[in-house]
Amino acid sequence: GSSGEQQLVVSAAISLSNAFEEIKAEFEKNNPDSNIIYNFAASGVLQAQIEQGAPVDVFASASEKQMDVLEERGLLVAGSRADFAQNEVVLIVPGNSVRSPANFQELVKPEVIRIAVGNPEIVPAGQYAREVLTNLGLWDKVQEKLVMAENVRQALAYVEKAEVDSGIVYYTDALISRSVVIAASAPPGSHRPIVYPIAVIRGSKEEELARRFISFILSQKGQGILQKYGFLPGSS
Amino acid sequence: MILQPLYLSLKVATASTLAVFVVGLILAIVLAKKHFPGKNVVETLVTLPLVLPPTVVGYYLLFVVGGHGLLGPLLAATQIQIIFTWVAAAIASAVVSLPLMVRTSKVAIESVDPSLEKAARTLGSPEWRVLLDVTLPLSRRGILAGVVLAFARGLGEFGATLMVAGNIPGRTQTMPLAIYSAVQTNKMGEANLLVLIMTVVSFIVLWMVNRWQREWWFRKAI
Amino acid sequence: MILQPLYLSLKVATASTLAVFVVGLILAIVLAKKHFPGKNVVETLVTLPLVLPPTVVGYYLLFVVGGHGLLGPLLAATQIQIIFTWVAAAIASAVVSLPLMVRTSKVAIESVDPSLEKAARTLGSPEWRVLLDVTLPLSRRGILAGVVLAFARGLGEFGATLMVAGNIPGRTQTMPLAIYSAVQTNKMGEANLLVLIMTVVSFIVLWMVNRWQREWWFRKAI
Amino acid sequence: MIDLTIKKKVGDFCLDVDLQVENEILVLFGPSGAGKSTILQCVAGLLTPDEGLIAIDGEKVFAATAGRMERNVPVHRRRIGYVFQNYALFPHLTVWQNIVYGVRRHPQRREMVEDMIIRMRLGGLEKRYSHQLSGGQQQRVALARALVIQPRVLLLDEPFSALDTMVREKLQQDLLHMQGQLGLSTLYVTHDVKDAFTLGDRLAIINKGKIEQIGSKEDVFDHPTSIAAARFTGTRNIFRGEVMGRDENGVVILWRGFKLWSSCAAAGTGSKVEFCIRPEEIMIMRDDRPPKEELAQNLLSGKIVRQIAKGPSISLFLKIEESDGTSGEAKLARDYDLEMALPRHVYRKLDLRVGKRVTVSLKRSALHVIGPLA
Amino acid sequence: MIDLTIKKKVGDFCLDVDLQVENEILVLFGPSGAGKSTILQCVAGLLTPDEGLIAIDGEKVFAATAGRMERNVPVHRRRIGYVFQNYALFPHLTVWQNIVYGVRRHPQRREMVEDMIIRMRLGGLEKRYSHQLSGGQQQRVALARALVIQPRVLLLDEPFSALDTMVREKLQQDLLHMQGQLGLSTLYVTHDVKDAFTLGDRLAIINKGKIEQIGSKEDVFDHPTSIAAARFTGTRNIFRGEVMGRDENGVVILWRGFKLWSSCAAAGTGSKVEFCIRPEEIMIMRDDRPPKEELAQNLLSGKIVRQIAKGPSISLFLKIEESDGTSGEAKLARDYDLEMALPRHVYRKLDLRVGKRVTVSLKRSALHVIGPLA
Ligand SMILES: Nc1ncnc2c1ncn2[C@@H]1O[C@H](COP(=O)(O)OP(=O)(O)OP(=O)(O)O)[C@@H](O)[C@H]1O
Ligand SMILES: Nc1ncnc2c1ncn2[C@@H]1O[C@H](COP(=O)(O)OP(=O)(O)OP(=O)(O)O)[C@@H](O)[C@H]1O
Ligand SMILES: [Mg+2]
Ligand SMILES: [Mg+2]
Repeated sequence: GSSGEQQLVVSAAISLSNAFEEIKAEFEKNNPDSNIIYNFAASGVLQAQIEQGAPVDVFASASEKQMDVLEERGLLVAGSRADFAQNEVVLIVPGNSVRSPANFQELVKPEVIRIAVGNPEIVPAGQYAREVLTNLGLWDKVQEKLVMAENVRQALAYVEKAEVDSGIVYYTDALISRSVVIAASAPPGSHRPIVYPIAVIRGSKEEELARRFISFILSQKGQGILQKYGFLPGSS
Repeated sequence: MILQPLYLSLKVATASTLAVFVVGLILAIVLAKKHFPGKNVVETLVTLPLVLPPTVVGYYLLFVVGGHGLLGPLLAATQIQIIFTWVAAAIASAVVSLPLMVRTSKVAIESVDPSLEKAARTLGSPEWRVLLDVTLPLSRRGILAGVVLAFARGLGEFGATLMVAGNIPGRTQTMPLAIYSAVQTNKMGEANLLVLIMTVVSFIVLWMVNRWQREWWFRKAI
Repeated sequence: MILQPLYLSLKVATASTLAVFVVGLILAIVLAKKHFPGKNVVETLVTLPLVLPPTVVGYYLLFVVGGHGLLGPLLAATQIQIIFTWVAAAIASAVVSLPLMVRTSKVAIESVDPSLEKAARTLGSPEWRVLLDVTLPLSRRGILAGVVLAFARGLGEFGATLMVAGNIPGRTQTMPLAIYSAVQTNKMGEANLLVLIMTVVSFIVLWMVNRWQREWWFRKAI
Repeated sequence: MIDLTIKKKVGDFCLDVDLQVENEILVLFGPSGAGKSTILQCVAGLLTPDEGLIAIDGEKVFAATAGRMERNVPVHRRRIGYVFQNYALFPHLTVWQNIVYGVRRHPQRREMVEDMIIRMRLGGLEKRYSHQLSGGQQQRVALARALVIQPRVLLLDEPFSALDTMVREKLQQDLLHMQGQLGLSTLYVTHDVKDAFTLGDRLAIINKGKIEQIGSKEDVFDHPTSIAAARFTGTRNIFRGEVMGRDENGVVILWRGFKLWSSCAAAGTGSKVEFCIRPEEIMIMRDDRPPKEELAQNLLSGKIVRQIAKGPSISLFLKIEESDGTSGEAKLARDYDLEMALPRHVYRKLDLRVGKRVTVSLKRSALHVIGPLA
Repeated sequence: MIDLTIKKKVGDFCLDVDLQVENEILVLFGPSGAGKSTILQCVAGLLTPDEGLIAIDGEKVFAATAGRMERNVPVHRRRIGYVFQNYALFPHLTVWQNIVYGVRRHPQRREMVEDMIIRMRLGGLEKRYSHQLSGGQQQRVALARALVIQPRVLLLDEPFSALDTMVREKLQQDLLHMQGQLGLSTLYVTHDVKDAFTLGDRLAIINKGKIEQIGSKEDVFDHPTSIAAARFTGTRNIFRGEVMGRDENGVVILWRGFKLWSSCAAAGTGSKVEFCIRPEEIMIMRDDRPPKEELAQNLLSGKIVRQIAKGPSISLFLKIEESDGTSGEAKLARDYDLEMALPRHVYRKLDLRVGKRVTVSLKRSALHVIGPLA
């Protein structure tokens, strides 16, 4: 960018990247002097970077956990945190599958051999999958069948390639792949709301622009774009 | 909790190193000794897994060893499942550490004084004997370096492994995965402990190799 | 769009390789020629980045070069920012490819016929000249192999890079990161294209090195 | 038996030889870089000739015509014993392991190796590695390693060059004995005239990749057929003169005003010839005694200008006086005309020294006209 | 000048020598494995002696007593020219680059290298790599590389072993010339008696890590002070007898019933002594002529049992008849008693052959009693 430009470094969960690219285009149209620079990675990685003093202005996380840690450590600009999107957990099956489970309960059936989920230790989607299965009383029964993916994309890949019989991923992830079929959504109340928080990072030199960026995302226009990619509105 | 991934890691690395040793050495020998059209291409292809990010290598491996991949029908027919087993982890490790073995051994083999190989031939040894008796023993430093690198790489392999082996606790969760998990979940205490264990284990292995190399195998010979 | 990460990758790999060449060679020389207590420890520590998953290495690197890390105060004082720059990517690449350079070169240096070094000494060369004139030229195959491996590894480096350099398109998004991003966002067409480009570029580079090695540098000398 | 007709180009060096070796020792003699080692390597199969034929004991091991290879038996099936000029010992094996290498499957290997170790005087060194051996010890290991396999052909490239006379002579006797017993065809490269004579049955002078002369050792030494052959065999005195006439026993040559008789009858009157005489065949005439009849011819007088002691013999360099009384020709670059070699006791008895004037006889029977044998 | 007093243990081999080399060529002579190369390496600094002192031109380059190192000048500052037994040419450099290596900063390097290339007859090979050279060519490059640096000390480890006589003699003359001009202290290892004699000023016989004898070459050859020295210098005939008496010129020794006169006056009557005579000093007596006065003593009769032609000379092996008429002693393992060497022309003239009975004289002046010089 040229010298007069205001640069904004936005660390965002990689699952947001498609939507955020479009938001960037819109935002920069409205703010001609600004230049959004994205850093897409897993939320945990982004958190670690911010903790170690990476020059980040805005952090958009795929899970509250990482944001909570940063908030505790006082790395957020107080009052800047907001929830900007929500997501759903869905059960997916390979596109050409015949014996696939039609709902969560059918996961216990013997013909379902493998279920791909995010690693609950690392991947937020995995934590929600665990919540859903626990709530439905299936967690212990399907333990043996679980394949812990290291990110949602990997779980998706297993289902796409039919290496597993089903997978539990975010609704938005299921949307981006044409070779998987959504079999069922998680029953309402079977997991905590899946909330995407965003906040300005302390020490940002562009705090004002950062706030403006967050406002834009929370605005109708921003929300519209997010919804196009399958996200639910931030505050229900 | 900690012993399980460690054991698995050592198992995977050992199996992978054995495979790499055999395949890599054969490749190195062929590349060092034979001249054939497209040799350069083969050499470059062998090095490729080093250039691609392991996750990508893993992604492509899925196409090969997956139940619905290239080898799918064969695997189905033989009732062998590779994906999501430690064998897959070993294969992934092997693929990414192969270039280390091949390149290092090739140089060592090429550096053997040809007049010694000639001498062995005049003493009645056919090519394969010359190889076993002279070329390989005299390249043993380089080959050993290749093996060490391959073993270390196998021990640390993570990206490709994850892809084809899955992360099935107690079954395919190797040390690197455990460390990664710990780091990701910000359990730095646990991560540090695991890294320490990994360091100590690698240290012991490498130290033994070094010692063995210095004291026994290379004791007197140049 | 595609040229940018490629250019960046080449830049990072080149810078990292240069650094690794210098540091690795010095380390290799010291390890091959000097005997000191704790040599074994140094050797193992150097190999460690190979054993640990790159992400973990990256994590530890964050502690060093991050704004709040070990070097934080120094970096702040000098107004230098490393994290989220291509320099961080180069450092990450260098750290993970150092073991390849060190191990490979060390073996090559150790394999040089000592009587040639003696001859150089009798011809008036002090140790450093012997090194430059005899030892290194005669280990050039091994050193080159180390450089090739380091370059390839640098080109493919992903985990540690992501950690310390971030994944910032146009700034720190190298090819492996671009591939990662494309795969993550399910742009498989783009991912395949990027892998293809990466393959072709690596292929060209490796092929040129091979050719150069065979046709020019090693043309006549053993 | 080795039968060899080959052509081989290495860089700008061309080898073109045709040799037959019966069950004998054929010595390859010639200047450095003449192609001796190249010949051995071709026989062994370590170098592939461009064209030609190599047969060992009647078995064709190599054949190629005009670039088309018809047969090329690999090295390891040629059953040759090769002692390399640079030894090529296996550095990762001990002396014992080096020697046993070629016979490690042989049931009697233990005895065979022990026998070799005793022959080669390597006792006590069995467990040493080659870098722990002296040059001569290495050479003996190389010899042992090649001999123990009981080859059908021996290729020896200066196998005794690093050995002292005592060990060398003992090993040579052993070698002669072994060769005689097994009737091995042997190609033996050496630079030492004594070695060549002691061991060789026949001698081939190699020069610039070609065979300059081949024949029995006495023939080659006494009757070189070319200047190069004469030079390489140590015939120091090579001159050019004109045949003036002949009698039933030979010819008389005019050289610098002197008439010199030679027993060779090869050349015709009036022709320019090269002739030569070995330094040890030049006899000093004693003033106090009349010349014996066989030495009465070919007398020259000259002054000793230089002398070099060479152990048991002494080399004297003579400047002769021209028949017209003047001394020497200006055009000659070297400061002497004749080189002669005397046993030390003769030198002492005659009280010779630099500056002294002596009369010498170029013994007629030893004055050899260079050229194809008649 | 080299001043050397060192002890060095390598494996179970012990070197313990004390040598002074003036501005001369000192030849190290001795059997394979005696420690000759080890001495050179110590002088060069490539091996560190366990204790002792080495001074070059008065400068102390090494000193250590009882394990404490006082001084050890590194190799590259000792300014020595070392020709290695195995050449040790740099394989990655051409002939030119090998030779220029030691003088690459010298302003006249071009001329110096060109000069060396001409001297060593390496013209046309400048751009070759060492594996493209023959053995002798490699050796000459090694020589050139060591000589071109104009060292203050020369260490030559069999530098001519792979060269033919012609080139060898030319290079030896060059070396002598250079050495004479620069007054270089030179240690020269060779196994060749002729080379030793041609080049050496003094001679040191090394055996089992010790100096067996050191002195002028004539002294060492003619008056060996130990059996080993006698043996290594080629004094083939070594016997044991008892001193019976003496006159003003020497002693008379009783040996197997014969009375043999020697000019050495070293030993006392009644003592057992070893004595020796070189093969070329044994003279054949002619039946047709009365023995000359200096040969009239020490006459023995015997039969030729074996003969070996060695080029210009012929070795004859004699079994002598005992004074009481019986032939030989049963206890002797070898089948002959005397070895003698004759020039070929004498051999031919006397019509000798195996089986013939001859009378020989062990020349009194050449019959040497072994032991410290009187
Ligand atoms: N690779 C090569 N390229 C060019 N010329 C070569 C090559 N190898 C050998 N030669 C030349 O071939 C010739 C014959 O070499 P060869 O080793 O047979 O000589 P040689 O008779 O054994 O000499 P020496 O007595 O010195 O060992 C030499 O002049 C050498 O320079
Ligand atoms: N590393 C070693 N370990 C044990 N013994 C050794 C070692 N190096 C050399 N020797 C022994 O030291 C002795 C002297 O070796 P050196 O090379 O000096 O002999 P040399 O007189 O040069 O013999 P040559 O004429 O055969 O070259 C030899 O008997 C050799 O076996
Ligand atoms: Mg040769
Ligand atoms: Mg030696």
